[in-house]
Amino acid sequence: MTLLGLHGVVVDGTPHGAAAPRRLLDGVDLTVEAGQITCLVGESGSGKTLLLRTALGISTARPGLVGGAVSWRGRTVLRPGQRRPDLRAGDAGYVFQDPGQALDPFRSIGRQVEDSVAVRHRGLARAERARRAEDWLARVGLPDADGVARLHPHELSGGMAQRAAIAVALATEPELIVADEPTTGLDWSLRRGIVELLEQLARDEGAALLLISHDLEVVRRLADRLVVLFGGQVVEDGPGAATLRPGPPRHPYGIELAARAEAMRTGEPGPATGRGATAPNGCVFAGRCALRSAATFADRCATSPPALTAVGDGHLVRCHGVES
Amino acid sequence: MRWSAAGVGGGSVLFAVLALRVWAVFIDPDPWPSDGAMGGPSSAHWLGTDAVGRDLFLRVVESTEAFVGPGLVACAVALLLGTLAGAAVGYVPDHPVSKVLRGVLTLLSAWPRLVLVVVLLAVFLAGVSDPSAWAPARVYVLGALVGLSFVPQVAGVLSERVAHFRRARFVDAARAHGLTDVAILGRHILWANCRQLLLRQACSVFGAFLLVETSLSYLGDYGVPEPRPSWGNILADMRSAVVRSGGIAGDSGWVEAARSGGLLGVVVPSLAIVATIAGALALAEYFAQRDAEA
Amino acid sequence: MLHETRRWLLPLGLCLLLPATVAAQAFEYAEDELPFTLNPLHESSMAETRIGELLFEPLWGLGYDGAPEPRLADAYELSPDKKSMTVFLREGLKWSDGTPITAADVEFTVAAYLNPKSDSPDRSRVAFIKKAKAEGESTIKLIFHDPEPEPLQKLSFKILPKHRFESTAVPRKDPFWFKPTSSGPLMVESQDLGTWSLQLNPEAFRKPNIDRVKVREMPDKNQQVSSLGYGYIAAMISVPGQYLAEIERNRHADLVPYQSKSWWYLGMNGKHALLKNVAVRNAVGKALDLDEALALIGEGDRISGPFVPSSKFYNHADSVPLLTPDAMESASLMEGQGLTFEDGTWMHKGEPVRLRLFYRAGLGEQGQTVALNLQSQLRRAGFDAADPVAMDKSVWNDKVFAQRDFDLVLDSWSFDKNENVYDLFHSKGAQNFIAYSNRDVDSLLDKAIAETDPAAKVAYLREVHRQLAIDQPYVFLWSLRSYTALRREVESAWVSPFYYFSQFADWKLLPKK
Amino acid sequence: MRPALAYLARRATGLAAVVGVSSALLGALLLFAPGSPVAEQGLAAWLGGFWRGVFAGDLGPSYRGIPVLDLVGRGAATTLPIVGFALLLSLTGALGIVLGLGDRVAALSRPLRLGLHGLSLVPVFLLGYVALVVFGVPPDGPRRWWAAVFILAVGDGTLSDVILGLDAERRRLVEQDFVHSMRLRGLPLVRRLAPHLALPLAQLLAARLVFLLSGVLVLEMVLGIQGLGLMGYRAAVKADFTLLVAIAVGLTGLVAAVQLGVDALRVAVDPRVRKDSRQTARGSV
Repeated sequence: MTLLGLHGVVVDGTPHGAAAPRRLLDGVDLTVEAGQITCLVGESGSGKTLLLRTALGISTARPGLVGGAVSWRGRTVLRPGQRRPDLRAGDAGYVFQDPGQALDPFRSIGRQVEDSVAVRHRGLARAERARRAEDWLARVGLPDADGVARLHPHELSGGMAQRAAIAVALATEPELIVADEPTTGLDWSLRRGIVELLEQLARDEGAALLLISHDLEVVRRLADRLVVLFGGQVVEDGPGAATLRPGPPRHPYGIELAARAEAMRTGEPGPATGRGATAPNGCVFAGRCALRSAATFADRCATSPPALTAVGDGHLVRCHGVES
Repeated sequence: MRWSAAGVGGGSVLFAVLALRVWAVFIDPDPWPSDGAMGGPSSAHWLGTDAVGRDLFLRVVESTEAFVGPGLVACAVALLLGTLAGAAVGYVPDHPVSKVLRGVLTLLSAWPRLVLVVVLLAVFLAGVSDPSAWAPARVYVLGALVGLSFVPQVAGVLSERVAHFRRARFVDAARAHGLTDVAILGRHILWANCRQLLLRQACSVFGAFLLVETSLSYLGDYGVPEPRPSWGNILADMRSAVVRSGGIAGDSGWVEAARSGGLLGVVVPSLAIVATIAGALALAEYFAQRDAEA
Repeated sequence: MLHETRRWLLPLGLCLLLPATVAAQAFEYAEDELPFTLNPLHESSMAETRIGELLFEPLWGLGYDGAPEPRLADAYELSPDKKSMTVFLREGLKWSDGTPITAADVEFTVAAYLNPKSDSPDRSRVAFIKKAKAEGESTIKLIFHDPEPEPLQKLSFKILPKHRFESTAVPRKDPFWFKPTSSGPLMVESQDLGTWSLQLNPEAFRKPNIDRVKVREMPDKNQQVSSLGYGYIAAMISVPGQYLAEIERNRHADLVPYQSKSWWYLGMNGKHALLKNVAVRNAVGKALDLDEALALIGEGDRISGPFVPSSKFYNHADSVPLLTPDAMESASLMEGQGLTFEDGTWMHKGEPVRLRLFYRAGLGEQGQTVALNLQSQLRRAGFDAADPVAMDKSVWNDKVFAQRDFDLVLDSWSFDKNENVYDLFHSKGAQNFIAYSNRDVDSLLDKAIAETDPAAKVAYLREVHRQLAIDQPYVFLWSLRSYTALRREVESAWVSPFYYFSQFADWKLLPKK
Repeated sequence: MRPALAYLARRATGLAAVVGVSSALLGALLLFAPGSPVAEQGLAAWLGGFWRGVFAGDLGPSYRGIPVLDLVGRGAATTLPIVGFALLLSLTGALGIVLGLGDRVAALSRPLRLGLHGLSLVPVFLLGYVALVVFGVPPDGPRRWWAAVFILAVGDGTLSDVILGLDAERRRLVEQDFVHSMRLRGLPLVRRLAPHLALPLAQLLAARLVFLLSGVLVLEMVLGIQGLGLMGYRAAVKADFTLLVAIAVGLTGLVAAVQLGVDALRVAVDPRVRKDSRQTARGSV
């Protein structure tokens, strides 16, 4: 069953330092199925974070959603002009990139988890709430949950803080967990643990997990479904097993990403990132496309935008090369 | 260079003030009137004349002398000392000099600025034998004092900014390239990243100085002394005009007040004060925007 | 949040905009500056004189006809040689605390004024009494230094309650200054920082119709005028010329002449290298068009000497003319003193003649206007006249009176009926801060003080007037026609010269319309 | 709690030093004023006498005859409520405008804000003059009191400054991830964010206090309110240096005390300071 649906989402916003609003997301379709793990990949500035923040009503982009709609269990919850979706508190839990920012610096960890517990269980006795909060802290793998509960965020290390933040997000027992690059701010040694924790908790709770990540290694292992975003558009969308493998039929950006991930694993230098003029009316990837210079359809890349085209079972690619 | 409404508005107001200041240079500072006192507006006297018979319009123009130069002195003092102190405190917070500076700044910031100004001028006036000989210098002293009272504010925002950049990666890189601390601080932190911030502070100091100057001149004892004009003391001179022409207690004196020039003598300097302060603050806002964008 | 905002904005706005509904049961009047002391022994300003008139009684006070009327005194006997008199007090007089007023109080008061340790500025007013001796409960004998043909009007100093003081040396900080015991129509109710509140003195023998009075400090004349217009105050003590028209137009207030025998002057420092010279002083006087200056601040009468034109001491002879501007004469006087005129400026020993002009801040807007005008006139005449500087009285006392660090001063003097100018122009005078010294004037003033024959005294003082007009230690400016303003609710109000409130007991205050 | 106390004690010492040094500096300044008590007695003797006098409750008489300390006390009783209420009014107004109109009624709030900023730019002395002449504010009573509070709360840029400061603080806050997290969990934002707003607000108001104390001087002169500002100004005009110094030191002490209050609030609110006294977060320069 589709939990969260984004239908042709168009978002305008004014990036830092820009004078006028600009189109940041241009007709993005994305669905998250209940209980599944969906991964969203794409480079910085591709709009991954903005997409989910807009959908959940915590984006600061203005004017924000100008086209399309967001649905929750098939019900439209967010329309253009609306800031906050009609979601119930705790429907979605969000794990932020920087754990240092995600926790209220003035409130003890225990209290913050208790706040989340109280979202689903109103009228719970204080002691019981505190006990459940400690349970959560233990479940996210924090040793000495009792002691940690009394600490304030500034007293935790990055890894501990991220675990605490996960506890805060999950203690509301959400149906959807959005994890926005939850490992970026952490040491390499801690990353795997956090992702595994998220996966495990999501499976245990039967919640859907939407993981936004750079880390193709992780993504490929986890993803039931994988969506690639570039320049504010979905360029590839498919089952985790089929997507992001070397070789066509693939989106050239997907190929580039895959090659880089492979290079990273083997320690060889990856492919150079091309830089070229983007065509205003053409394909968003045209400026960097490796395929384009060799292909016969290249003139179309600069003049007309490609559409998402099915290349396999539930596998969509946005490329003129695939169309032809 | 991109101009916002605040930038254009503020900039043009301040430009107009500067133009008036230049004009004031060419006005014969001869305050000795020959026309009647409290005359209404005429082609010879656009705003009429005051109680001693001086042309109000020329006085309004000449008043720019009372705050443009001294206001710039205030800005210079605030920025110079504020930058030095702020850069030191922000860049080498643990140096003994910085500790002393922090103490001095805390001290300065605890002093209500008008009280500081009044105390200093009271001592100054009690000490000199020929107070009128010092009259032109007094406004500049006032400017320096107001500037001094803004040093903690400038130093505060600047030290925060410098401290932020001190830890930035490009500073390490610059140091690795063999650049000296002075060069890093001067070129890469202060010039490259604090310029707009300082310009913003300069604008607000200028606005604040005008406020202090006109307030004190209105009260009379420590501001711009007569017969030198200031928008504040013109208002003080003309304030009775409204009462005088029956503008109180519901009598229909407003028309008469306007005709006799009294009302214009009150309204024009008032508007000039508000517009100039607004201009300075709008420009400050503009620099704040540019600072945020950078 | 918006609604909450509105909830407090509305009453606040209404508070500001609603017309005043304060019922003025009390008679409130405004002074430029509050009395600093209520002790008559130390009074030195007109504000203190005025409030003193409400709180204390003299032996003889000012009657409606201007003649002395008995207050605490009931009757008197003057000895044949006029060198002593016996005063009989009224029966049953009491201080506001219920203590009887006795001859001992009068004896004490005279001793306190004369005690140098009391440091009374009015010591010279009482100095004609050698001794006061109580002869019983209500009989007192006054012994004079010289024969006194008309002693009654000199007995207008206020009597103090002996039982409040420990000795005749009364320091300024004696708490009596703010907690006095009164004999007048009113007594002090309370003191706030900007006001003195007075209430009916139950023991007063002159019972006032108005039983509450409030004195309010308002340094700004604008505020006084508008407060009078809005009815916040019932009286504004003195109305500068530029506001006369406004009050005249006002339906709720009237102008009443208030004569205080005061005149303005431009004093010149007798220690100044040039101004000590009569010719230079005359040249300064001749350089000025005083009518032009006077016209800027209102109506008044020009004077040629140290008295108001209505004074009997004023010398109206043709030989004592008013100053008229005469640039030629002024210039030739200056040249006669070896000064040279270069580039429009008088030079003395190669330096421009710089004159610093100070004026007392208490003169207000009028003072500023005149000072600026005189500066401009002096500049036109070639003097390097500095920008005029306003000085508060306390700074003035130090700089002008004590240090004599000035060239020109602009100020005014006010006098009671006695018009004693001895202190101003006698070389030993206490107020002779301009260091004026003229042996002829000294001897004339000495004679005038000692003279028992009123006609002869007039003659002496008229001669003083003539001498001063020639010598010009001051440029005598004018006596302003001065007015006070009263709300129409105030009835039967006779504003007495100088003291203002001499007959306050008869004043009435109707409810405001 | 001990690091917190140590922190407060350190701040208190620093602020006491500020007051002490201020009095010494003022004294040194008065050396140049002929006729001042310092010029007569010498700095050390005068300073000793001054502080002895302050602690003994007797600094001698003022130019008005009333003892200096009595005058300062009564002036403070007049001025401080006005300043306090002005700050409160400014804050209430700003809270109403920023939080109440925030983003929701942007169209309405824009002209309202522009108007308020415009009004706020008018100097206090002009507002006082208009109140006196146009609105006929009486020389006494609650109407004058409220007029003074209102003028002070608005004029000299106070309201503008508080609105802008509060707005910046609000905007900085609502972009924080932990606030997003609260929002997703449906927590009561106002209650949870109050401590976060309280500290910067207190800092803003404390900084504004210095301006307000300048504004109140002018306002008291214009409206004839017998408070510290008017007295200080008169003391300067009348060369009553003891009173002038007493008022100046008193005001410095007030600013220092308010600063201490802000520090205490910081300790109460911010665990980073409470739990570790070495970390002073954003120190108040």
